[in-house]
Amino acid sequence: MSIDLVALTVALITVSTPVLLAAIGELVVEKSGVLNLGVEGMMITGAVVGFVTAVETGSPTLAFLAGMGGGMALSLIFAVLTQLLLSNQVATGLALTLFGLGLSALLGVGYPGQTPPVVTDPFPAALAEIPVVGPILFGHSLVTYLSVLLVAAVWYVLAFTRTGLILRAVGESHEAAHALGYKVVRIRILAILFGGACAGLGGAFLSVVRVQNWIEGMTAGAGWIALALVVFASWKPWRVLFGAYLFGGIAALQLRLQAAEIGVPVALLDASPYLVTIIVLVLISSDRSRAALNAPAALGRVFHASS
Amino acid sequence: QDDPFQVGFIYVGSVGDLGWTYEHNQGRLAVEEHFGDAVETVYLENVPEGADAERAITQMILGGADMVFTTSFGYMDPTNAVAAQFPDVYFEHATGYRRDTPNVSTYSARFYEGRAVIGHIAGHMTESNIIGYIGSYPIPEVIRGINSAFLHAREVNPDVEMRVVWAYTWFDPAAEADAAQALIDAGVDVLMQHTDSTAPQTIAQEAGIISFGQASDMYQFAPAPRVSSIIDNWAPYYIARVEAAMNGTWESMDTWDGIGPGMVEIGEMTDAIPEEVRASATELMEAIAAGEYHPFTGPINRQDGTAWLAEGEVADDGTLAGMDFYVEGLTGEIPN
Amino acid sequence: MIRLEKRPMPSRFWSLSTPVIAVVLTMIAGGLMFAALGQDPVEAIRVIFWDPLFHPQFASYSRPQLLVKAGPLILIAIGLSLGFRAGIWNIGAEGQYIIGAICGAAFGLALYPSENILIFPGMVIVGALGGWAWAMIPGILKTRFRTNEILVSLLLVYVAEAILASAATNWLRNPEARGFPGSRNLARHPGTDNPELIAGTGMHWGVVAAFIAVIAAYVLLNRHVLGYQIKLAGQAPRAARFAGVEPTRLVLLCLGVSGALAGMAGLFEVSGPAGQISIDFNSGYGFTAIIVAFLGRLHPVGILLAGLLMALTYIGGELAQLMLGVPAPAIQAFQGMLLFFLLALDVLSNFRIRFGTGRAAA
Amino acid sequence: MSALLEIKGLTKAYPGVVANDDVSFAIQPGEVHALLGENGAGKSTLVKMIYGLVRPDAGTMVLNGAEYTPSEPRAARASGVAMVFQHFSLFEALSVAENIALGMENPPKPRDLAQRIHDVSRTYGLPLDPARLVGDLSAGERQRVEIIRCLLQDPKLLIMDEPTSVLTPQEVEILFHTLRKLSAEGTAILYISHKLEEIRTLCDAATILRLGKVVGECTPREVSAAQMAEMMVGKSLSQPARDEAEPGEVLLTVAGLSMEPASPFGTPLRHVGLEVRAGEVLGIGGVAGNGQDELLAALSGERRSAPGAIEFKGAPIGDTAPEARRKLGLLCAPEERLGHAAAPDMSLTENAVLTGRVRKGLDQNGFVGWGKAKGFAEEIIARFDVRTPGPNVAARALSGGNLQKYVIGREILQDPDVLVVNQPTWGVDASAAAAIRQALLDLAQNGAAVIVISQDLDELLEISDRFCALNEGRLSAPRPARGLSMEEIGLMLGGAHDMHEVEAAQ
Ligand SMILES: Nc1ncnc2c1ncn2[C@@H]1O[C@H](COP(=O)(O)OP(=O)(O)OP(=O)(O)O)[C@@H](O)[C@H]1O
Ligand SMILES: Nc1ncnc2c1ncn2[C@@H]1O[C@H](COP(=O)(O)OP(=O)(O)OP(=O)(O)O)[C@@H](O)[C@H]1O
Ligand SMILES: [Mg+2]
Ligand SMILES: [Mg+2]
Repeated sequence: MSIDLVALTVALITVSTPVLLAAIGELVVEKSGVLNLGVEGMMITGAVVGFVTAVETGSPTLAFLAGMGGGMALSLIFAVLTQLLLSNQVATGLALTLFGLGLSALLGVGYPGQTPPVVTDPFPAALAEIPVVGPILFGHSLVTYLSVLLVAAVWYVLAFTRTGLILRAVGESHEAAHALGYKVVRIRILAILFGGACAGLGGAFLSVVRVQNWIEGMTAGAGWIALALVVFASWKPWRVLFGAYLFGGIAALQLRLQAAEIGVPVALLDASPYLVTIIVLVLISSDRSRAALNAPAALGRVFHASS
Repeated sequence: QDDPFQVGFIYVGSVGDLGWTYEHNQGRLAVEEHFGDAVETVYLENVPEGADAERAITQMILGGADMVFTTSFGYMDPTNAVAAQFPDVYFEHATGYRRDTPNVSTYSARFYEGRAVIGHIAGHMTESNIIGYIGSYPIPEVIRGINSAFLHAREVNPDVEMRVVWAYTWFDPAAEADAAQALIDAGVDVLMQHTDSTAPQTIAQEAGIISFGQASDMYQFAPAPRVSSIIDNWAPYYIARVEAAMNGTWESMDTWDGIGPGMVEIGEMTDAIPEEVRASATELMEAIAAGEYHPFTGPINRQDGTAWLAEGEVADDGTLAGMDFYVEGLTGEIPN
Repeated sequence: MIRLEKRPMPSRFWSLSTPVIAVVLTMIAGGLMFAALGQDPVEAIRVIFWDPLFHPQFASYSRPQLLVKAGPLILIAIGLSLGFRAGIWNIGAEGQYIIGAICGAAFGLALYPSENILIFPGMVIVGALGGWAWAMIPGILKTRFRTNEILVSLLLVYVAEAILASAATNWLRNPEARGFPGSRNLARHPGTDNPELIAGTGMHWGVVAAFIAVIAAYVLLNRHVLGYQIKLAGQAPRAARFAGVEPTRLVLLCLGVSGALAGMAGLFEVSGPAGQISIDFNSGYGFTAIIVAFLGRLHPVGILLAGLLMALTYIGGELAQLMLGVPAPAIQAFQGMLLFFLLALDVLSNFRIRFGTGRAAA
Repeated sequence: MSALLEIKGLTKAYPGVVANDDVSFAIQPGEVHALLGENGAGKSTLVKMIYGLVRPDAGTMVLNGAEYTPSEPRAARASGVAMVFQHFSLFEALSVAENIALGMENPPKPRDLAQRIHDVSRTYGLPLDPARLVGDLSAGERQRVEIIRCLLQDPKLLIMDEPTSVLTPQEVEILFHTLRKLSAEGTAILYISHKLEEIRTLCDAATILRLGKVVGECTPREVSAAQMAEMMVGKSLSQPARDEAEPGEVLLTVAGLSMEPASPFGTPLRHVGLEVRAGEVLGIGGVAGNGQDELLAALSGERRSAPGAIEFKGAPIGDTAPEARRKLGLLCAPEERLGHAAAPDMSLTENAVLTGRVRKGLDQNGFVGWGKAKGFAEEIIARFDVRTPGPNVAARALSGGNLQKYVIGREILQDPDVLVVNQPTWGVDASAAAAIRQALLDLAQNGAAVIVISQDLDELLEISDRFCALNEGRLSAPRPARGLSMEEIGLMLGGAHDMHEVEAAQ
């Protein structure tokens, strides 16, 4: 039995969207020099807040906005702790994940099994009927298109605009940026909030569109994958897209290999997305000069303006 | 008689999972309702099966529990270990087989009986002649279910094939949704699952195919895609066992109940199923419940073509409990 | 306006008192949360922090359990802290813990049913080697190809989980278990068991190892050249190279030690409290240990205390679920709050707070 | 003529120090105004207040007749004040154009900006490629980036904090040419430098600070450098001296040493060869970023080379580790005090162990004897007059000069056979610098070989026996230091590579 490549492509895009959203947000955060390991916590909070809003209001738009708000609210805790109170970013991020998992479960009591409103796709169904390109290009939810647009926007802003330049400068050397009069802490807080909003939107997409249900712990490690993708992509937006689709693609492919009863050891297949990611990463990072150049030099370092 | 009889439950998941733990918690609530003030219940959710279980059970007993239901296979050794230390407390361990001390009982449900019924429906309903099955882990319980569903689908539809995807999780909505989508893309038009979340239902709904509820009724997806379900109903057993413990008739035993005693239920069959299929399925269900028919009745060959059960021979519980092979006609391989 | 002013030296007073203040603040904030959930806040706080230690019914059982729960956390966190101090980020201890347990258990099971007293020590060694080897993967990739160790060690957790599932359902499965998943019970077989050493204390070999690790790390960091080099490499990598520290060796050493300790912790768990390899054998110790390491400020004694504090909130949290019906997620959120306060107040030991006339800016 | 900027009673206190105490003076339009003072006198603090980075505790400023209270650098730039920092405020991973855009309020479109960079660099003779990464530039080129960043904004007042410490004499010429041109166009320049001769040739007026207070004003052309130095320090300084001696046996030989840089922004070493003898001081001059750090790393053992590329007393040591070299008697003191020669957050005692472990026997079987280490630290503090409360203080709590004395003292007290120092007196005030130079000379006097890598040519001429220059990773042949003229040295340093820029400037 063969594998339907069109269906595989459609599936991998859907599978990858939540992770892609979270990863592109985290990329911006890291570009500003901040390492937020709390992506999982922000995603799951976005998932629950988005789902609850969807059920209560019946409006997917409000649900996505609320999901973003939920992620942002959580990221604000991180921002205050790391930027104003100068706490350790690694530990704070991990604590954020722990807190987010607990909080989301509390907020979501009574919602598992509720049915959210159906999110209509932006393109008419007729377009999606076109062979091959139809399903791949026109068969997705609005947020999926948004995620790709967001990658393009982040790429454009980082590469071509002054805002992006300042953001990169802050992530490169906070002392120099401060000396030039840029508000390092303020810029970083905004970046962290943006990252929170993206993670929250990713979570809301997961609960409202992809699974259409709220269940405790439903992000199941997606936030960690998002973090991994940013490093994997060596902080380049389009590579995040590539990485997310590669990862999602392998995950979708391995299930299809099983369904097609192609005799590959399943236990190995189960681990394949992780193994392939590691292998690609090794290939990328052994290319010496480049990777080092791209990592924000101030990543994870605490900034305190003394003067 | 001032102190109420305290019954504790140890859950592997959260009570809101709408699957395995949810149904056990329904059983707990039924106990509360049935006994009123005479019984008090407590529970611990999300108890990991590793090192934490023993402590959770012990603390429950120190807190006053007179009887403890440990509701996951992984609690087998901790349950027996704690039971040895508290001979006066009654222990009920779900899906296990070890009863080291006289105060431990084990219980499980013959889900394969239910799987036979939904397999029967599935065989009738499929038009593509491909049925999809989402497996959690390749363990006897799951393999038994696959075999049972397949045999009864084949019985009514000789052209039927079954595709199995192993999700390697009991509960991960996103992964289950992906598995469902993969099966649908492979041409499946009837979906069964042996994982606990409702995510596959959602995917089935979108694809316009039919599916079956698992562990709990998942009735919110009726009438389609969920056309029926296989429900774990622990309430009658829990009530009976608590009753026995309270009036001193409790004994260590192994219970493996199926449709007959009501431990396994078939959820309402919706109108999406044709009248006559509903009738034949009900007939099958009743035959099983009455003990007139065993889902594993020969002749059945193993996958490799060797004979397993001769004509009219019925599988013994020992073989069923440890089932680690597919029956003839299944084309996949059990992962190792 | 409030400003922070860096202290020339970290304040001893605040280093010691902030944890206490943080716990108090957590009690207040957590109490509010419990009140919002309809619980009696004072009672909930008492059950979490007091009862595991002093409740007449529970304490005699819970107190030793504190050690059982804290043991692996401390053992892993000590290993991680060495790397963290040197700026080497192993966040895949969970994977090393799993692989250590699998390797050690496999060794013990291969010799089953022998009861030779050398088997258990052998398992400990093989477990440590397993964790070490698993940690060497990110180590070698980092030193050879400059691959980011955070990422590789993290991804390998998922690979280890896949291996665990296959071990539990297949090649380490108990042949007498009628096809059920899970290995033989190591804890119930003389020769492979990691018993409670003194009845009623919770003290098993893993806890002993944790204490030894604390002392060894303390000596290493305060007295030994290696510890000095580890600190140096973390604080001033260039100075470390100047002093003669080889970064490659340090990366392999730190990852290796943390992997070996995590693997050992896995082995002690699988042969003791957990008893067997099962599909869900791991329960997050490897990740929680990262938090413990930072809460303890990467200091061995701090880690000891932080491990015990974490264990207390786990056990107290269970009691709160049992006795008051506080939902499990509330406990998780509560732990998160505790961490936030501990981390937030850390600022006091390194900075002076100035309430300002706006005298200085920027 | 009304003043461009008038400063009245500016005061700024930090915990424990009053960095600026009631400072008043005025700068006229088109004037090149020098700000003089020892390290820590408060010069940087003062200009940071003018640039809006630090807010004064008291005092006022008047710019062009209007009250001037910049709350942030942006406001200062909007008022026509621009600044080139002492420690560069550049981003290595960004391009020249991006770095410049970051320092401007409303930068034009990238293409226009590139054009303007091109134009300005033409006009002022400061060639620069807008597309290059700053990390790839030499220190002189980096400074050009900062200067062009300022010039693009047509500043009325340009502040320069120690701009020449990283430049070759030729580059200094180019810079002065640029500054004079600016001044002629009416831009005032506030110029901070420790190099008094430069100030005499360039500046129209000078204000001298000591301990945060204005202690004098002068017209630099009319006073001698020695007079200005005395005003700064408040006392007269002695010249380091030593007896003449014949050099002894060869202790260290480097031959054909080539090495790729460790970082993408480093400089490769190319066929470096040298030889030092007992009792001799070899001076290596050169502009920062021409391979000094790499040479020191190769000698200290931080980077390894072919075994035979470096020989110590005849034995190949090119591939041995730093500790082994120390054991033999080859010691080094790198340029960067905090983070390289010493760990900032470690105490002086701990920092004593950093290099002193082997030769001072500070450990036994791998266990550090902290008592011994403390004793060693105390010895350094006492012998080298390190001003600090005690050996338990963190290295970063010491002032630059004191830490430098500690670092050099730590190596000298280990009785090296060969000592290599990089920038021994960088940013160190005059009296401390004199003490350090004297200590190096004494060491040579006692039979050790000393290699001094420095950008301070006066220093090198003062203490070296032989001099060679490092340029783009190549080392020139050594020449006897006595009798070398500044012009000759300039040519040795710049080599041919900077000549076209000199031409362009003329
Ligand atoms: N942020 C700060 N916090 C505390 N003290 C400071 C700070 N900045 C400067 N100082 C102190 O203020 C005094 C003046 O420092 P400043 O940097 O202005 O000196 P300087 O004249 O520029 O010295 P140099 O020649 O070394 O550049 C010094 O004693 C310094 O230690
Ligand atoms: N950013 C800062 N924050 C806090 N304290 C500082 C800061 N900068 C300097 N200091 C303190 O000011 C004092 C002087 O530091 P600095 O390096 O400016 O000395 P200096 O006056 O230049 O000394 P030297 O002449 O020896 O180089 C030191 O005690 C240092 O700790
Ligand atoms: Mg100074
Ligand atoms: Mg200065």
